[in-house]
Amino acid sequence: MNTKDLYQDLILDHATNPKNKIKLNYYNKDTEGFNRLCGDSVHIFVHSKNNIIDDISFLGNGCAICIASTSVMTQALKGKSEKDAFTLINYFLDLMKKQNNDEHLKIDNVEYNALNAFKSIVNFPMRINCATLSWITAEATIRNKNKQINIEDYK
Amino acid sequence: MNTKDLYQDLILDHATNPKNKIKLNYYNKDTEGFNRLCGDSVHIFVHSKNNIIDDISFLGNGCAICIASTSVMTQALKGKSEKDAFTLINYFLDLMKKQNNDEHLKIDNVEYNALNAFKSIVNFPMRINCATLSWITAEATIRNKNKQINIEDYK
Amino acid sequence: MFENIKDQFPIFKNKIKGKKLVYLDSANSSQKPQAVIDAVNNFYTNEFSNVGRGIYTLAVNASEKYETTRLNIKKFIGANSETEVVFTKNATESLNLVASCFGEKFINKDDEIILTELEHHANYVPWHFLRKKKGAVIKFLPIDHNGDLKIDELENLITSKTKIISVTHMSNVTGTINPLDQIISIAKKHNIPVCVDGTQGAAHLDVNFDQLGCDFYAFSGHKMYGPTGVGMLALKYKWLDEFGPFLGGGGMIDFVSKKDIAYARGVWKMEAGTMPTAEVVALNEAITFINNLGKQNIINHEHQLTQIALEKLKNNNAVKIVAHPKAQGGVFSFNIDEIHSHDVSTILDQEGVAVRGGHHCCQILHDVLSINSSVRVSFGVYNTSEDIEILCESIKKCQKIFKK
Amino acid sequence: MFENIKDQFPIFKNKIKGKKLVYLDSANSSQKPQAVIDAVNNFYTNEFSNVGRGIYTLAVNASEKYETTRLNIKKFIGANSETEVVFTKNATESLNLVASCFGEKFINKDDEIILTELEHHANYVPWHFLRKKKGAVIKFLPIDHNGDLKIDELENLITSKTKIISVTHMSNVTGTINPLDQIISIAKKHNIPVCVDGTQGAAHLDVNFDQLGCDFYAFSGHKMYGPTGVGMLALKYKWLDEFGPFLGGGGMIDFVSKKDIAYARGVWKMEAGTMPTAEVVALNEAITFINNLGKQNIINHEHQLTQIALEKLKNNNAVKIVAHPKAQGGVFSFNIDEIHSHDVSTILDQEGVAVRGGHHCCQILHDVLSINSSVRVSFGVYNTSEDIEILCESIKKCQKIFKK
Ligand SMILES: Cc1ncc(COP(=O)(O)O)c(C=O)c1O
Ligand SMILES: Cc1ncc(COP(=O)(O)O)c(C=O)c1O
Repeated sequence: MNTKDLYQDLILDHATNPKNKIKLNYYNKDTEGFNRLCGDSVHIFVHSKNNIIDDISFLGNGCAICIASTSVMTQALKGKSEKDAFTLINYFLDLMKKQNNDEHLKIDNVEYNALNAFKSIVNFPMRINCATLSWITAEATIRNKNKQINIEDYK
Repeated sequence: MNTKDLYQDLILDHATNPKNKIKLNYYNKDTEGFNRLCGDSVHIFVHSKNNIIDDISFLGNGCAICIASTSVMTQALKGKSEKDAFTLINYFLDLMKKQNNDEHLKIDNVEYNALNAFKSIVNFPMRINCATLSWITAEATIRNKNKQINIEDYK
Repeated sequence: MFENIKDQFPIFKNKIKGKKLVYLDSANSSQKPQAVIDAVNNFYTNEFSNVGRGIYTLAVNASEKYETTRLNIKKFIGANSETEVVFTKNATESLNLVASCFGEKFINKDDEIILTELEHHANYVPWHFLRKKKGAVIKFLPIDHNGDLKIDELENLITSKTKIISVTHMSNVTGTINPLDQIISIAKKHNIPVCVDGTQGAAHLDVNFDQLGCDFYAFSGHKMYGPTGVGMLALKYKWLDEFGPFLGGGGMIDFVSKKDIAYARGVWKMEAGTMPTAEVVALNEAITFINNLGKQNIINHEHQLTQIALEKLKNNNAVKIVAHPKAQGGVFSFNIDEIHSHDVSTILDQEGVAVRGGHHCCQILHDVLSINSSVRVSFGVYNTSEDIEILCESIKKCQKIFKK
Repeated sequence: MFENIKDQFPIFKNKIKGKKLVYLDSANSSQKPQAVIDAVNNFYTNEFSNVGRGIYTLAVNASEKYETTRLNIKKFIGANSETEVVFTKNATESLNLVASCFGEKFINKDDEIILTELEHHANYVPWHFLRKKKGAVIKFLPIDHNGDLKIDELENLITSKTKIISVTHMSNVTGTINPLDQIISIAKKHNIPVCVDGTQGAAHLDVNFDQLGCDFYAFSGHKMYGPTGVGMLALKYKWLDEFGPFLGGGGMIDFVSKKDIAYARGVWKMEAGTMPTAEVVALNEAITFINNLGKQNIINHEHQLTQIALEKLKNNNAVKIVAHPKAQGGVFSFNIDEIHSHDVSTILDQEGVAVRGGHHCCQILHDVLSINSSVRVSFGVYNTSEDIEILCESIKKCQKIFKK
């Protein structure tokens, strides 16, 4: 396992130039997610209408893995139905548990590659939370569940 | 080092038939001594007049070493001047520290043998407090210092 | 039953005053099997790192091992998914944690705490603190002449002011195994949480936290063939939410600012500062050791030894066993007529026999039994019937010395 | 200076991801010399017993060794006859003990506690508890842009309500060595007791408790080449008389009855339950190890390494050292432009370099420095200038990866 497997170009690109890193002008759901161990924090903003994620964005502070994963996540979820979003979130979280399960997955190749760029994180157990923080937070946002999330509670 | 060195006949005699184990009818000083580790406790009563220890006795509960040592102590101190009593107490306490120092000691052979019967206790470090408890308590009694004594404070 | 098991405990290779070591003080602390010693050694030699925040390899591995022990401890005590295990420094700290955190929030003036006459000071002094600080009342469930709890009186002790019941699983003096099932079912009827001092239970009795249904179970690593310096508190998760923190420091916080602090949740809230890392890691081997022998085999082995010892000592009229409980684990205490427990202990030591004299941190029990002190015999997996023979012979030597 | 010293630390025989281990996290916990590992091993293998009440040979020897460590710790920190050393589980517990016992008796509503912006959470959270429970006020002595305390402002912070000052000997982030002399002499003028968090001081700085004249000095065994699971609190004896007990249990009592309890005096009052026996015994070897090297040699060695590292890193423009204190021990922290500390730590780990990213339990300090986190480098006796070279190279690799 080489560092370059973890810090792939795709991840570094998203980390240095994250997409959707801005606060939405209009949003109807938002949640703050926090990783106590690292100090990573993300604030997810969602505008959803008729169970479709119209728009999604984030603000946050964190390591490259965290920021890149959040950036990829916002790209992947934008425009999706909430149902499809949950499927995708589960897929990503399973990926982080080494449970590769791409049946029933309706995503294009670009998305597939983006998500799978994070696959080698499973070999860096202390960094998994960095990758999953925003996905777990996004799920809570869409479900309009919690205002604040501590990733350590999601083990 | 053999058990019989510790439990000499003289000690066992005093332990099973302690002398002066009674509460004095008339006393002007008394102190309770306690050994937290063992649960040994002695209550020393002294009647002293013109700096002479007229009478001395004890009540108490404890192991053979403790009771024997107290018994021997009351015999040795009875009738002595307070000054001579302190010398004897110091002699005994020194003996328990392996500091044999019998210069200037004015005691007869019987007393000398009685006190030195306890000498091998130095080889049983956890039992030294059993032997010294009543001597330390007696010193406090004669000096009219404390009402209660905890031997652990005398290290 | 456990043939050649002494070979697994290197201490038995040594002589005490030229004699074989007959270790009968396991209720105080058990000896350590080679596997546990090796685990400490290996961790320091090859893998040492602090756990927690580290992302480098050593730290990751250490954290993983630390959490593996937690998982295995949970399995060991039959915890379900709503149960957590907090690491402390010993059972005493675990009990202090419960008394302090519970008391802080739920005990007010005149509230009542029920203990028993069998309790170790570790399960009394922390509650006494609440008596002093909060004006709480402590009631003691009494024992009968056998040394068994008068369980029938429990209902009568309970009032609307009763806030918690704290009771030992097994007495460290009489070996009495308390009927936790009964106590907990009575307590549940009244919605009273139950804290169990499992210090003598964990390595010697059947423990099923989930089935028992108690709220807290406190125990120590060093009495279950593990290293010193580590204790545990199993508890229902909800208490971690209810409780404020116990000790404050690194690792138990979420956010810190000059004005305020947000505490971490779950077990983290209770594990402040650098934990006994090597100790927790090595404790895992102690659990494996016990699991490999099988708890039921251990129970049988120690029960048998106790029966043999009590039977043999019956032949010695001068030996008075302090209590004869109905259900008894591998512990009993006695006195020899006219010989103080400390003299017994000293003389037995000359024969290589390690027993303890005193009140064994159970002064109330000794008061109730109207004795000053006692000699305690407690068994571990490594004891044999030969040990008992040596004990009985040594007791006779002791009597001979005192008869001169 | 310490040639071949790595040979005394078996962990350095291992490879990390095929690379030599470059351990730069001693401020978190130090690696263990063979002598300490052997001492733990030997104690469990040949001598194990609980200390305290036992009269049998094993127990007597264990108690003696336990007390020998206490004596040697006293000598080690330059304690005089009016000083005592209490064993705890870690520095965090030591600080909690001070805050809790002092607070219980001497802190009332609106009373003031002075800390500094450099404090580790272990020297803040326990005082925060008093803020919550008692309504006390916490004031922070600020630092200047170098990371040095603004010592001139201390007088102004002190009021008639100031009850205690608690300050770290050395920052675990910036390496700032605080002018304890000055602080204590100012405090003394106002009759205010001073508690020193000596966790980073004990193994790395000159400590003379008597000369310093502070009231408390808290530290941890595992950061001074000793085992995990044991901490210490040195304190003036009078506080043991003044303070009520901290944890309750066996060993800290004089008399117990159903109605009341009399506590033991001296250090016993504070050592409840089974102590980390093997840990205390083995700690003695850690002291011997440090004494043999010589504290002044250690100070020089670590100072030199720090200077070399800071000098080298000056050549790398992307590396920003977070503070430049006037007096600095063997600790510093930095950030690399545009790279988060956790990414740095992960990448350095691939090179065998163990450093920690994060706020190092000093969130307030990081807020004051306006940084989110940092990478910390901390030295121990086993580090060499070669370690620094590998560090600097690894940092460059890290930058290369991020530049793609
Ligand atoms: C300055 C300082 N104080 C206190 C502590 C807490 O020490 P421990 O974790 O050993 O209790 C540490 C270590 O993390 C420290 O660096
Ligand atoms: C029944 C019981 N409870 C509590 C304790 C305290 O355990 P520790 O000393 O490990 O804290 C003991 C052991 O002494 C015990 O026997």
